[in-house]
Amino acid sequence: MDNILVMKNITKSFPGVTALKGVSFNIRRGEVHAIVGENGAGKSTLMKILSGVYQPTSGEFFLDGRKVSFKDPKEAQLSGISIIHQEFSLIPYLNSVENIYLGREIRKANGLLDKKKMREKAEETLKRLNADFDLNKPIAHLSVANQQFIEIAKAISIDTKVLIFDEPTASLTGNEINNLFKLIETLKADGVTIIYISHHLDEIIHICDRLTVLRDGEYVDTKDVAKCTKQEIVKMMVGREIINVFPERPSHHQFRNEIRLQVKKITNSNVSDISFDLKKGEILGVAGLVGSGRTEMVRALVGADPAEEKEVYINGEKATIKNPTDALSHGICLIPESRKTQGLILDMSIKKNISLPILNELSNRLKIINRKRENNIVNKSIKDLLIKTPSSMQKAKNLSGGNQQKVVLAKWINTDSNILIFDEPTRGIDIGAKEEIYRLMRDLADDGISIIMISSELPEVLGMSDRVLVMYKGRVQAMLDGKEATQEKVMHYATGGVNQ
Amino acid sequence: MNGLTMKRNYKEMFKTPEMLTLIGFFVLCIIFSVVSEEFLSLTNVSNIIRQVSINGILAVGMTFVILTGGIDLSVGSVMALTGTIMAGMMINVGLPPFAAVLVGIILGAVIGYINGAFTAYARIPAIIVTLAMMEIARGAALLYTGGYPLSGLPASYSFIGQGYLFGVIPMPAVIMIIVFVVAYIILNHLPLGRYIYAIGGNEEAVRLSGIKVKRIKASVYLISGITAGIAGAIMSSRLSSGQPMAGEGYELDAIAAVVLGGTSIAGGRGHIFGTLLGALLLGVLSNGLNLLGVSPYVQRVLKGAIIIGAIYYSSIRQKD
Amino acid sequence: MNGLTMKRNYKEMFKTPEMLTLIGFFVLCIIFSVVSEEFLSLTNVSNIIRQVSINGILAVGMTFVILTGGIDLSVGSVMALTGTIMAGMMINVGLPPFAAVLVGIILGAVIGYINGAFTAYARIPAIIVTLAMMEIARGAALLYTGGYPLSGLPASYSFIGQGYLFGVIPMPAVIMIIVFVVAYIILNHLPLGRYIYAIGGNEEAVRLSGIKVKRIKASVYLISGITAGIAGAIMSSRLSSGQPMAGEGYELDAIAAVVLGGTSIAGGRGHIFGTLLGALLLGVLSNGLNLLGVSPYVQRVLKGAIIIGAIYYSSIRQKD
Amino acid sequence: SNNGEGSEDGETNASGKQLKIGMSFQEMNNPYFISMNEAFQEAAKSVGAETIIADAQHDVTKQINDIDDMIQQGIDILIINPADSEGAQAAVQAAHDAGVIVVAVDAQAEGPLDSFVGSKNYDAGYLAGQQMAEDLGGEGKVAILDGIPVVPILERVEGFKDAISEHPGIEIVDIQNGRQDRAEAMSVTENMLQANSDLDAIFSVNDEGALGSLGAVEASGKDVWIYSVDGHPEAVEAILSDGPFKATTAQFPRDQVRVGLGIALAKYWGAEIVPDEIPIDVKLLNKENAEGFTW
Ligand SMILES: Nc1ncnc2c1ncn2[C@@H]1O[C@H](COP(=O)(O)OP(=O)(O)OP(=O)(O)O)[C@@H](O)[C@H]1O
Ligand SMILES: Nc1ncnc2c1ncn2[C@@H]1O[C@H](COP(=O)(O)OP(=O)(O)OP(=O)(O)O)[C@@H](O)[C@H]1O
Ligand SMILES: [Mg+2]
Ligand SMILES: [Mg+2]
Repeated sequence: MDNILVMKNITKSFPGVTALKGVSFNIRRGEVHAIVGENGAGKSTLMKILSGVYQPTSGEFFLDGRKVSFKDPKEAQLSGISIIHQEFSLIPYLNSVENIYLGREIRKANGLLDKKKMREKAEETLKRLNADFDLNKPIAHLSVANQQFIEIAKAISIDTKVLIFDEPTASLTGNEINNLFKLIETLKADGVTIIYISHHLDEIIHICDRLTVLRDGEYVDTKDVAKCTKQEIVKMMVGREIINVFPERPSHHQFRNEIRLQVKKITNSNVSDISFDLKKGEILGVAGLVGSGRTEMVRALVGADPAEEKEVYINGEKATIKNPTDALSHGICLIPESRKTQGLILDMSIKKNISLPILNELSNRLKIINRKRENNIVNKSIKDLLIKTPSSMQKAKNLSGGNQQKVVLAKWINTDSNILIFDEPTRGIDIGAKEEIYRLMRDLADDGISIIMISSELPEVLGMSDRVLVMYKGRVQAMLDGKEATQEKVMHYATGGVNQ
Repeated sequence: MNGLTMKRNYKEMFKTPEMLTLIGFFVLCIIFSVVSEEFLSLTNVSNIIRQVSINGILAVGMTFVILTGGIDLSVGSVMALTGTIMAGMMINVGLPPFAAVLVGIILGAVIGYINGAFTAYARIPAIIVTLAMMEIARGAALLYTGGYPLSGLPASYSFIGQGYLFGVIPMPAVIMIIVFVVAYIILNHLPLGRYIYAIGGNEEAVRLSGIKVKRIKASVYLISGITAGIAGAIMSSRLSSGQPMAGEGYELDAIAAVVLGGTSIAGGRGHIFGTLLGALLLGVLSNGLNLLGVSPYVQRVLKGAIIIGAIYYSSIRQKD
Repeated sequence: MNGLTMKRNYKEMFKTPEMLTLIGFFVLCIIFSVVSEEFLSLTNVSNIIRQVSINGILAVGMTFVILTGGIDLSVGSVMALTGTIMAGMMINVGLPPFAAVLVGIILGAVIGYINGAFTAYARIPAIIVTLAMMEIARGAALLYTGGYPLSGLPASYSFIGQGYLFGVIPMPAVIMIIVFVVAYIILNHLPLGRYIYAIGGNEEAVRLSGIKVKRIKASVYLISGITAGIAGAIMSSRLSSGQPMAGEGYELDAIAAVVLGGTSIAGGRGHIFGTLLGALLLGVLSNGLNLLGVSPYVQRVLKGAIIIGAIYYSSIRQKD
Repeated sequence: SNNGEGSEDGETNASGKQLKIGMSFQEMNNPYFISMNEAFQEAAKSVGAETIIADAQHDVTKQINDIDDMIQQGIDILIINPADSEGAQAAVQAAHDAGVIVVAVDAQAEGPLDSFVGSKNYDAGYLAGQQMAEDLGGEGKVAILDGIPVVPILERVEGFKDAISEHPGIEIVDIQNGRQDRAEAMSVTENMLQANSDLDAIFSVNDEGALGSLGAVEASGKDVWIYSVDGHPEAVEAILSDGPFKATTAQFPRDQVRVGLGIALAKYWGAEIVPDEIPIDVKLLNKENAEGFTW
């Protein structure tokens, strides 16, 4: 077989953690190769080594039969390996063109930047991706999906032999994912080898030729995708069978008719005239395409962003919510979509992150924090949510993405709120952990907590929701009953369709 | 395994910036006590602590501000203004020292709160707000006194700045230690302290946690105003007068103490006792160089070089 | 749709911080020209530009540094040191003015590079490195001159600081404009400029793009050292002497100009012509207050209040 | 303290406008310069002139800028108290070129000055040194608390050293810089007392520094005597209180301005010949004669 990449005994240690332990396997020329594994299995770390971000502690790898070692990402790029990182690496205040050509600027003969040429070439590249947006805007003002396109454009605008995608679909929905798949097909046809990391096994089955499983930093196996079922893959990853990720919905709803939250006419620059209600013990799924304003709606609801108009009633009583503090005092809390920029204080320990919103409750009359109670609550959360960490004193930034997400969940669940709003709660989370999070949400609902769950994963919305609210262009397009909702129906409304 | 972790923690403790400042501090002390016989005498040690106290107290407020990712350039001027107002309250208004000091500290708090309000609520960069306040407070002190130092303070007032507790511990040092202990409790045992660290780490995450970020951001400047007021009391008592031009450049010394003490200038990380160490290190440095009779010009060069050297050395150690 | 975008851009342009400083600048100019008849006279305008030039030039280097998220507190001292060295080269060594200025600017570049190396390679916070360098350079200037100003410069040398181009445009202003144009080209038309903005936006991402971040970070301090050297030349020529104590506090004026000009103190955003505006605004402010005969103490208060006011006003406008 | 109100019948210049006099101070944060300003305002008022003042805050560049702005306002006379002799040259030149009469007070300035009025600073140091030597009985260890290196200060130190050199029994054991600042001087003196346990006396280049030293000496409980230059009200008070502060050589800031302004006016009225330099006497103040002295 013609192997483009050969890895031999790659080991990588960080202070206190060995992320990779003697990993060896091969990538064939021209294939789409998936890497799967639980959160913290070492996928991203391995990719960072291949792309020159990290150097391995020991071990070696060969590109086209030649032993290589990259001291920085540029060297890797020049040798033909590019990566689209799991965490975006864009410059917020530069525009799209400037980001795409960062470090590879095209110059005129006189040495000055050739802005026109770069712009034209960037437009060309983005056309290949079927992406269309204002190239002059600083990318901080673009939606997450569009930022993702810039990342991809950046990588494919270089001639590359191996292109690594580290969870590219985590912030994409429907159409955009299809565009991405088409792009991957084209790249493959052009002879580019692709390494693809994702927690979405359907995607992997759809586009990958082979897959490699990592578990706890160790190599488990490499298989032809065609020759294995989803069940088998899950078992290799998690080490156990997962039959049904979504917990049973209760057949009869014990709190059916108690309305807990009524929202009327939320309007601001991103959303208009949003009204709905939420029952006690209900899980309300919110579906919609990227940019449909789901995040904006809930941010306006909890007062994280201003609203021009808004009426909120809790248990029938009018509530004034001007900021997240008010929301919390009314028992509403928003678990934000971006764990790094909105959820965590990366330099703080897991413990201090989890206890942050409840410090007042953990303090005595003199306002002194009761350390013992704090430890108890935190340790319980770590245990309940199976957060994988050497200790509660570990800094949040040293956790894998999935475990960071669990810390974020723990942080807000402990506030004892009646209304929990989850914005993309399982983004980037492995299937085992997802199952736990779904279980947790269902248990909370069964205890009478009301839940709003925004998700870009339709199966998740369909599998969990009692009702589904579909948004389109900042408005409520439809409210569907959970049992009647189907993939087709939701997509119909999400793309602007009206009553069938 | 547990023993190993212990050992590792123990080893890592020696790599924290505070610990390195501590080592630097002891190294300096050893050098100075070898080359100068007076250095370790009781009177000199109490000398050093007294000299350090004003900068130490200002640096406490500065630590709060820097932990949130801010900066307060107005502390020197605010100290001068509060000091002259205190003197004025005693001399012209006839308030008793205690009341006059209170008025001055309240004034410091108000000015600090104004800094904080513009920074937190109006979102103007702290460096600009406090730079402007530095000019305003200095101008106000000069206007209030007409440029003259205000002298003729009651004799009893000199106790704060010149007196001794139990006959040996200089009062400024006592006050400084109280300020540090209070700061320690706030930062390490109260929710407020956690919030301050957290805001320096990720403000948006704290806001979404339902915490009133702006109020806390404003409060750190208020705290810095209070410490400037306390320093103003000590200063006016030490100089037996309200000096409108006192404290020029003190903001930079306070920042140096905080950063030498290992607090990240970007906020979110640091320790209040690191700041104490930083202030002591700076104090020992200038005392020692004075004792050795080093020329003032050479002192400036050495002081700068030693600060860079100390931090450079500590940064190398941390990387190992 | 396109028309709409255009319109929005046009409206948004008026909300950029630079634009607001521009408005503030014109408002001040109008007020001063109404209340003082001398204000808009040709000689006074050339006066203002000359007065602004040293701060403007320092602020150019400071803009580079701040765009990367750094800070350079040493510019005032470095200006004094390079100015005294230039004077020394002419007086004691007998170098011709051109060569002496070159020596001084190279010295500025070297000092700047040292700042940059400690900041970028040794990862010591810029505020500490440059604070220490501020002391070192000041001490070195005092040592070199023995504390006395160095006088006896060749008459031809006065052209740089006191001469006029075409008999009307003050030379310092000409030099300042050249410096701004060069800075504009670097920042907007060379990759280096891109990288400087990018580093201020997301340093890690720039590193991942394979750009030598450390080298670029070091280079901005080098640039700031060069501008300090240029300012040193103008200063020594204006003062007909090398003044070891010149430039105290100038770092803060330079920072004020940069931030008033709309550059984010956190880096990544800003424009060099905003800095020019910021410097002009500060210059007009102090010239106008002088012309109005405002008392020096009140001037300090007003200056601070107007700076805060201007930025506050601009921040409100931006929020609309 | 800005535009002094000129009376109707006040002094007017050739074009019939009211006489304008500018005074640029090196600093205005100390009673010495404030009393100078008071004398200046009174004197200018008595001739019905408009006044403009500026505070250079020790920065010569700012002083040049301030003076440029005064020239814009059309001053006829400039009284300059230079922050630095050399550095002020451009300002003196610019004023001169604009036809302004320029007189320096308190410290010399380079350039085409019409006159200079200043204290006999060498004498000030010398007199203080003499008194110290006398009080010590010609024997002891003494220290100098130096200041900002400008000519008047350097002259005081020189005068002091010359006086001491006439007494071989007295040894100068330490020279430190208190930057003429009270707080700085206090810390420096504390260290000085520490380093020299057998110190007998300190000479400070100005009273502001001496008052800082006084605090340190009193706190240490040591018997160290202080000598200085200036005649600051607090120094006078300290000398009379019979503490460690023994003597200071007083300057006469008001008279310097009065004489300086007088010369400038003479020039303005057409005098061709005026003295280039007018030294103003200084006077030693000790316990016997300090009573009642004020600037
Ligand atoms: N810079 C670092 N310092 C310390 N530990 C690290 C660092 N980066 C990664 N780790 C640890 O290495 C392990 C592997 O992390 P990695 O990011 O490769 O996981 P992953 O398989 O990509 O997980 P996910 O699916 O959550 O993205 C984790 O335990 C993580 O905590
Ligand atoms: N920082 C920003 N500046 C300007 N517009 C923004 C910004 N963030 C989002 N928007 C706009 O707000 C709208 C909704 O944004 P967003 O993409 O977050 O919606 P969403 O439905 O929550 O999608 P997702 O959560 O999947 O990203 C879009 O039109 C988007 O362009
Ligand atoms: Mg990963
Ligand atoms: Mg969203």
